[in-house]
Amino acid sequence: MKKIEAIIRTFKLEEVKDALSEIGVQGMTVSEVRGFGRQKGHKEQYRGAEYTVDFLPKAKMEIVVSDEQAEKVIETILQSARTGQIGDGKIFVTTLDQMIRIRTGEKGDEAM
Amino acid sequence: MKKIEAIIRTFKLEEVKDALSEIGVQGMTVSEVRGFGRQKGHKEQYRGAEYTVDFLPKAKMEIVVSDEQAEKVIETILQSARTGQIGDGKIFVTTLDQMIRIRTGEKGDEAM
Amino acid sequence: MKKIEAIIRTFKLEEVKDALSEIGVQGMTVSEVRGFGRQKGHKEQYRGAEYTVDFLPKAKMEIVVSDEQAEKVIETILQSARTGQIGDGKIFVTTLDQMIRIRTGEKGDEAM
Amino acid sequence: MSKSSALIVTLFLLITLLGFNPLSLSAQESVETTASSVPEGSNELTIAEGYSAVDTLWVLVASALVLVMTAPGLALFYGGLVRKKNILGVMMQCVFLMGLMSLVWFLWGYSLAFDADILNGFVGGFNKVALMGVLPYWDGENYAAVLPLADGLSIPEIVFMIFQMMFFIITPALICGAFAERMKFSAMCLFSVLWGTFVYCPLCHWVWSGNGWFAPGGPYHAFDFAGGTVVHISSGVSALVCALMIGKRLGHGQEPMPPHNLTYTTIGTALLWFGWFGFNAGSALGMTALAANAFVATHMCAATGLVTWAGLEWIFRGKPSVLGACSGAVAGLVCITPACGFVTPLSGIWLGIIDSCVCYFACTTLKYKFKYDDALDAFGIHGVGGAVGALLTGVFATRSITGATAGSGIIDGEMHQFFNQFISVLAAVGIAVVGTVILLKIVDLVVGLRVTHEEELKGLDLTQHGEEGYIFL
Amino acid sequence: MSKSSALIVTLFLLITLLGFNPLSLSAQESVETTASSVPEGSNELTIAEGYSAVDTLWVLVASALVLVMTAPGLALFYGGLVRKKNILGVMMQCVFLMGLMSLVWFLWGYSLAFDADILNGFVGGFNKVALMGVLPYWDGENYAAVLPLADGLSIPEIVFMIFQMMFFIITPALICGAFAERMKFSAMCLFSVLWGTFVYCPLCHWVWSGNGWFAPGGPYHAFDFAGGTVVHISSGVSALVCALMIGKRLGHGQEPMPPHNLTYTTIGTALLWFGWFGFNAGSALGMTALAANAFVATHMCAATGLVTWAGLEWIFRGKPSVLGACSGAVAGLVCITPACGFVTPLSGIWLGIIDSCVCYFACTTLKYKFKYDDALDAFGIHGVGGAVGALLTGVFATRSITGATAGSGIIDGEMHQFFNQFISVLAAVGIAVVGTVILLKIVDLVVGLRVTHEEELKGLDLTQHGEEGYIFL
Amino acid sequence: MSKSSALIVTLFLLITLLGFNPLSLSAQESVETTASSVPEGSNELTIAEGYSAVDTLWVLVASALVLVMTAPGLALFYGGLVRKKNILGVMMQCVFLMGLMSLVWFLWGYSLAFDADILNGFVGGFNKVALMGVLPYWDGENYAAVLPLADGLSIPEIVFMIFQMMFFIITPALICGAFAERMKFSAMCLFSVLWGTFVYCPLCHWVWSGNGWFAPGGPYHAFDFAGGTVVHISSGVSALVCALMIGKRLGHGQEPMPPHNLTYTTIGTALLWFGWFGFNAGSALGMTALAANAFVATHMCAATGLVTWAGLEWIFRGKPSVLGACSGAVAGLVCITPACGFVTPLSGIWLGIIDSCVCYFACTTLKYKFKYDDALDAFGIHGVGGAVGALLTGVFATRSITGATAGSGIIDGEMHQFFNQFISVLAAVGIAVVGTVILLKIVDLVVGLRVTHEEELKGLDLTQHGEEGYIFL
Ligand SMILES: Nc1ncnc2c1ncn2[C@@H]1O[C@H](COP(=O)(O)OP(=O)(O)O)[C@@H](O)[C@H]1O
Ligand SMILES: Nc1ncnc2c1ncn2[C@@H]1O[C@H](COP(=O)(O)OP(=O)(O)O)[C@@H](O)[C@H]1O
Ligand SMILES: Nc1ncnc2c1ncn2[C@@H]1O[C@H](COP(=O)(O)OP(=O)(O)O)[C@@H](O)[C@H]1O
Repeated sequence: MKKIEAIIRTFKLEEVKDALSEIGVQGMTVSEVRGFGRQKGHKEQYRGAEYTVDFLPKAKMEIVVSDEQAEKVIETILQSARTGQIGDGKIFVTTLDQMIRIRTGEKGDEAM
Repeated sequence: MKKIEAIIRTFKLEEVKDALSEIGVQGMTVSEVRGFGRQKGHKEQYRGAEYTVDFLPKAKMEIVVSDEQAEKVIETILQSARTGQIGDGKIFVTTLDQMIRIRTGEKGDEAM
Repeated sequence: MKKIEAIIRTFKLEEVKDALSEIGVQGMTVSEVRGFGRQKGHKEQYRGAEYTVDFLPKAKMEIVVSDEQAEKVIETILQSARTGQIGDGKIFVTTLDQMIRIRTGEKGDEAM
Repeated sequence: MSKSSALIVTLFLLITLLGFNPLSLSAQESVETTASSVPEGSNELTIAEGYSAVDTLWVLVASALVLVMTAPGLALFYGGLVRKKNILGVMMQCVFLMGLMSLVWFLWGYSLAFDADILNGFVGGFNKVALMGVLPYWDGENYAAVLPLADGLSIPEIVFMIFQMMFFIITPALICGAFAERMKFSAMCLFSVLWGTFVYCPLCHWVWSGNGWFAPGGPYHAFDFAGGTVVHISSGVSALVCALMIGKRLGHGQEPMPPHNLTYTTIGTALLWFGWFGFNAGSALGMTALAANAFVATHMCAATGLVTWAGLEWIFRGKPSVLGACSGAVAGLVCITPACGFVTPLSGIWLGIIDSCVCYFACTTLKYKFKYDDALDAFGIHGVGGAVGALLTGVFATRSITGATAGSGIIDGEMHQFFNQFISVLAAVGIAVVGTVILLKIVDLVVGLRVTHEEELKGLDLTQHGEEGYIFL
Repeated sequence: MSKSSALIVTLFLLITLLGFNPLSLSAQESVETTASSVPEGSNELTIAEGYSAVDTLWVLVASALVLVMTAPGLALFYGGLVRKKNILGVMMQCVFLMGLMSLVWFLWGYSLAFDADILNGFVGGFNKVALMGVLPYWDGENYAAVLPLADGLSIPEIVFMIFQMMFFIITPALICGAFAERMKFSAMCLFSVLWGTFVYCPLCHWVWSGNGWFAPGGPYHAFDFAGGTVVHISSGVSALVCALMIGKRLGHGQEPMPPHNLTYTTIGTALLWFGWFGFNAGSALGMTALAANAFVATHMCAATGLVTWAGLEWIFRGKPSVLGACSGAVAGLVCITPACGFVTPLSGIWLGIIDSCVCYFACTTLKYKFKYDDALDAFGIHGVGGAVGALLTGVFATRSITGATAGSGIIDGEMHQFFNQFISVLAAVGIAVVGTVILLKIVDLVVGLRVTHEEELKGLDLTQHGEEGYIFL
Repeated sequence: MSKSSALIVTLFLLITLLGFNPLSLSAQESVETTASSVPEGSNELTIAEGYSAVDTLWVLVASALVLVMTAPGLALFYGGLVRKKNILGVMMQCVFLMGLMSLVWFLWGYSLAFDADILNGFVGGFNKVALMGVLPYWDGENYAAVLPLADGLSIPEIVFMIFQMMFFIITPALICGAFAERMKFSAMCLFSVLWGTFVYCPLCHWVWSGNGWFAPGGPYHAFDFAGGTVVHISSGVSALVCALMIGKRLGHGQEPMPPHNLTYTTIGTALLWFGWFGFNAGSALGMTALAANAFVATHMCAATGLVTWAGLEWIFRGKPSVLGACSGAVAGLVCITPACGFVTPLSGIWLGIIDSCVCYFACTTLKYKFKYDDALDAFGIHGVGGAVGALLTGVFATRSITGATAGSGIIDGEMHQFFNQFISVLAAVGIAVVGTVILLKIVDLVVGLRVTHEEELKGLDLTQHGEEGYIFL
């Protein structure tokens, strides 16, 4: 099993989710994060105080899939989350030791 | 060391935390996430616009434990987080390379 | 590649970010979490109801770096995030299978 | 939910049937006056002599202020104190009651409260149902549209009616603090309508109708300037009964249930304070010297209540809290409510100190001793504060305000007023307890009082209203 | 943005040049009076006989209340309904219009609306530009400072002017609900100034100036007590035109766009309600019996609208929602606006029921059928509600309020008033549609209507104003 | 914290001892009148002739409005500007001062400000301590309860007193903007009491008491209609002193400290605006033509200030911001405060433009040049705006408002008024600087000014009050 973490633009969330749903991904977990990267942030001004906001709002998706599915899921994210401009985000892949469905106690691919 | 990530129902958080405390878990980190899964979300209506909210609020716990403790921790979570209904959540387990306590610089199991 | 997760005090965030920037870290992702640990929380009172708030606000940083950089990054975090008092937080290190830059599809260290 | 649907349909039918005669909408004497030669008449809405524009203006402004107390005032005050998942549930209770209770008052509540005695003065009659005789009408004889003046007052009766309506709205809204986070919305609606009808209206009749039992003309003339008994004791005591009968929130006493947004509670407090000027000084029903005194006394008691409560926390718990300050201010406002037309502002300061101490004790010690879950301290502040206020009115009422013969309190050397105050408190407690117990039983039978276990966990926002309060992701 | 800068500079120049003659700031007859021997004159700002302090007080209080409607009222009501990233965009629209429209009204709007006819009565003239003749002046002959009284009223003209100014502020702010989350801020500003000038002022002149086409002295005397046509139909219909011409929000119909903060919407509703007392009862322009009736009718219609909408949801969708209750209350308030000075509070209840049903249908069915993106239902509530209200005024207006000869509605057996109401609705719709289409075209040419694709995705807060609404991390 | 406890205890004792004589609560002549045969007397609270209900109504409404300025107005305005961890800290300052300053004013502040001169007119005397002679009393001779009228006014003195009390509350609350996010709560309390006593009361006495140095009867009659010097210069300049003496916030200039909730700031601005109508027009102390003029001038200056500030941002920084619009509106309101009873609304527009430019410069350039941490720009807006307003009053004051002999400004060709204005500004700056420096030293010695390093990092909410503002998880 692989855990795929994708940091994406917040407004791409729905699109990516739908794309993943279409290829059969049945579960994912999303959280609100702030990203710092090449995309050098925007300027905010508050009564003359100008801040460069380095941390930009991003959405983080965590999707656990079987090893076989992983490639396809990554491909799908790459396509649906891309705008081509700096700040599109990253995908991180890790190997999972185990996954368990709390409701049933099922383990591994069955728990997905 | 294992990192145990559990996506659980928000209102189970206190219960799970207490159960873990009891078996001696001394630290954990929690965040607010939104989950998409089999539990097909609820309907919200705003002036005739009906949305199926796919992303449901969940709590994500991250607990790092020694390899030996892992099984017990998972067991405890399974028991205390379960309601038996769709949407109870998942547990993911990964192997950690290293854990360090910032305050002291202690590493590994000592840092726990 | 290593993924370094650091749970730190929220008010240390800017400092740690600046310190990491200085040693050349170009990207990171931050989220708001709540931590439970040795630092036994503070007391809040609401009309006579006294709660010990076990979950304290912490910031979680996720930084993916190449294997070589990892040590230095950890060192930097340890220094810049430390106050010496209980509750400074933890660093977790995991090995990443893969990292991809969504914008370009670049993989591995190039994606950083 | 089909039960609930049925309920609402019934309610609607009831409302519709009871009060509405579409014909009565037309000018009542229109038959005669559509004759070809329209006689010269006044071309505007006229009103009898004795009408005072400035008094009317004050009472209308005061009415608007009292509405502000329910929402946004109470909606924010209570809303901030619950957990995030129930914020809309609480706000909806306040807002929906603004609609529902207005209709009830218009259709029968006002009549029951202020029409002439029936049942030996237990309650008012039905002559003013659907505001008959209160609304503007066409006087065919004088060819003029006429707005009736309130009996013995300088303001139109319609204005007196709407001022009192605002009290009728906020009183059941106050009770919501006790059963917050767990009562069914349908049950809340039904209960409020019944409670308004069978508890509030009689009590209001006793205290404020011309010769009610506790009115100037009655046997036990009690001083209740703006509703210490009618509004606060009644709601506070009923709140306690609700808390006991509905039971504790799931997890109460085991998991923390801190206020999710104290900034709302703070803003709500400030708006309650603002609105309370209308509540108390408006109860003079005119811009008199008495109104001015009530205004100042109200402010001083709130101020002192605030400082006292925060001060007690500072001494006994090491830190003054925002919630403490807010609670103290509201407690002070509650306490001065019956008193503000009978005591000086200086006494207002004493009331604030005494009441804040008592309510502080009720909310921080009593509640935990007796282990009831009065979620937002509706009893601890309104019930206790109202009673303290009613009794202290019997202590601090003074000839300096009430004038020569109107009676005064212990500080002026008289005891009998205190006695009357005591009786009126007992009566208010009595009807509140008995009425609430019976009505809750009925509501429980008809729609059930409490949401399911699962609904309570998910929160009222989603389960009762299908909405979320904040969507920040 | 240089285009925008240019725009703002131009606007400033325009404003400055048009109205400002610094000399006119000095006391006009100052030359004579600086003579060495200052004659004995009044030492305060005087006012002609006929001045009523209580009427003036009421209209000033009402003006403040109407300002509250725009912000915080509408700012919260609308602000809560958009997505988090556009909250400041919406609030800025409301707040900035408080400044901008005030200046326009002061400089030329009031004159165009209330000066004597030009263009055959299409609009008012230029004699009151920069409030000439309205502001206080120095009367050298009588050695007195004088504040002019409004023609035929008991209040200073300056007070009438500022009350009307508040209407001029809120009307374009209401339109913002339609193009929320996607219009350029500069375009919004330019459009509002033009719309105020070329749509609002003429319409206001027709309905409310002495002998406008729909005024008591005009050919089709329509009843519009507080702005059913002038404020609500005009803004609501223009809103629909905006929604159609500017197009849908990106992702509309595909992704959910739930309100990000219904607690704000709820508070906003309560504050709108509060302010509406000033809007409607203030339109009596004095503390008369009519004002009292309008106050009560307004409250009853809001209350009924609220219960009805929530009731419809309860029946048809299983749950009453907070947003439904709020929508119903606002719909009721809109509907009673033209009617409140002509119908009884009992009719107000009927209006509330009928209007809530119609608006409910418009917002939950019509909109989805015709697939326009009236983001916050500015048309569904204000356009539809305003029209329903204007027409029902022709049904429920009664001699019991209007007095002997002022005409009344169908329930009193007369038909011609209904006809006049109908004509006035048509006229309002007409000028709103034609005016808005033309003005949007112009604005599109000058600054462009819509933010870029990318800006819309990032949100108006960051891209139009460089700020974030909430920074909670 | 034991130090703090001691403080609060002391405060309490002080308050209690100073003003409270329980006996004085009873009707003063009660001994005689409890005689068996109660003579026929008035049975209500009477008031001398000259009483005007409408003036009283206006001043009471205005008092309520001014209270709204402190909370929720300022509480939201300031609260939104700090970081999340200090939101309750700021709100508590506003709310607690509502209680604390009310007591101080009641007990000795009013007397010091408005009693007859002592110390050569430096401050008022002690004859009105605990409102002796101001509260309602029992007139044994005439067997009547009497409410005293204010000297030379048509309103009860108690009403004048409470209107002024609201100013006494908001002025120290304004200062809190400078030391936000770092001052100890106990220090803030102590400082406010002292500052109110030793800075505000004397200054108020100079400007507003019958023949104070800057009052009509005094040597340098300065025009300050509603508190340009007394409220804004005094608080703004003291704020600057506080900012300098307490030092910068940790991390100031290094890490971003953006406003955590600009929606609150926006709502707060709107409520400040609303309340300011009471502040300014209420200062006419009656519903006169002057009040009407003040109301309109206030609105126009706020509107212009808003547009100007946002316009400047648009030109110089590419985007108009919500915070800019809000800052401009408040700056305009500050500036018109002293002027609104002496200038026309047209001049109000000029004041708005000029002041917004100056304050914009002060907040965006000056502050960064001199590197003081006036956290929320209490000095930049209130200090600078107040001074600009006071001076411009000397320019734009006109005979068209003030009438024949009352003096006017440069535009009317007179110079001496401008000179008086200048002197009054100097005096206000003088007492504010000297007073604040001394009092801060004292407070520093007694309880210490600043929270610890660690507490500042954790935030005032948790460390000073043991609460959190938002619990959204
Ligand atoms: N080394 C990293 N570790 C963790 N997160 C990263 C890292 N680099 C980038 N990110 C995340 O990816 C987001 C996008 O990265 P950025 O460099 O701005 O653009 P791009 O990926 O298009 O080059 C960042 O906002 C941050 O959240
Ligand atoms: N493949 C997955 N990857 C990541 N998170 C998942 C995955 N599947 C489920 N989840 C998380 O687990 C939660 C519960 O899953 P769900 O399928 O609804 O119920 P159950 O686990 O009882 O079958 C989801 O809301 C989501 O947060
Ligand atoms: N076993 C653990 N698993 C996950 N997170 C942990 C664990 N132990 C501690 N943490 C996180 O680290 C934070 C600091 O830990 P704590 O024990 O309070 O202090 P310290 O690290 O100084 O000993 C906690 O608030 C929590 O977020």
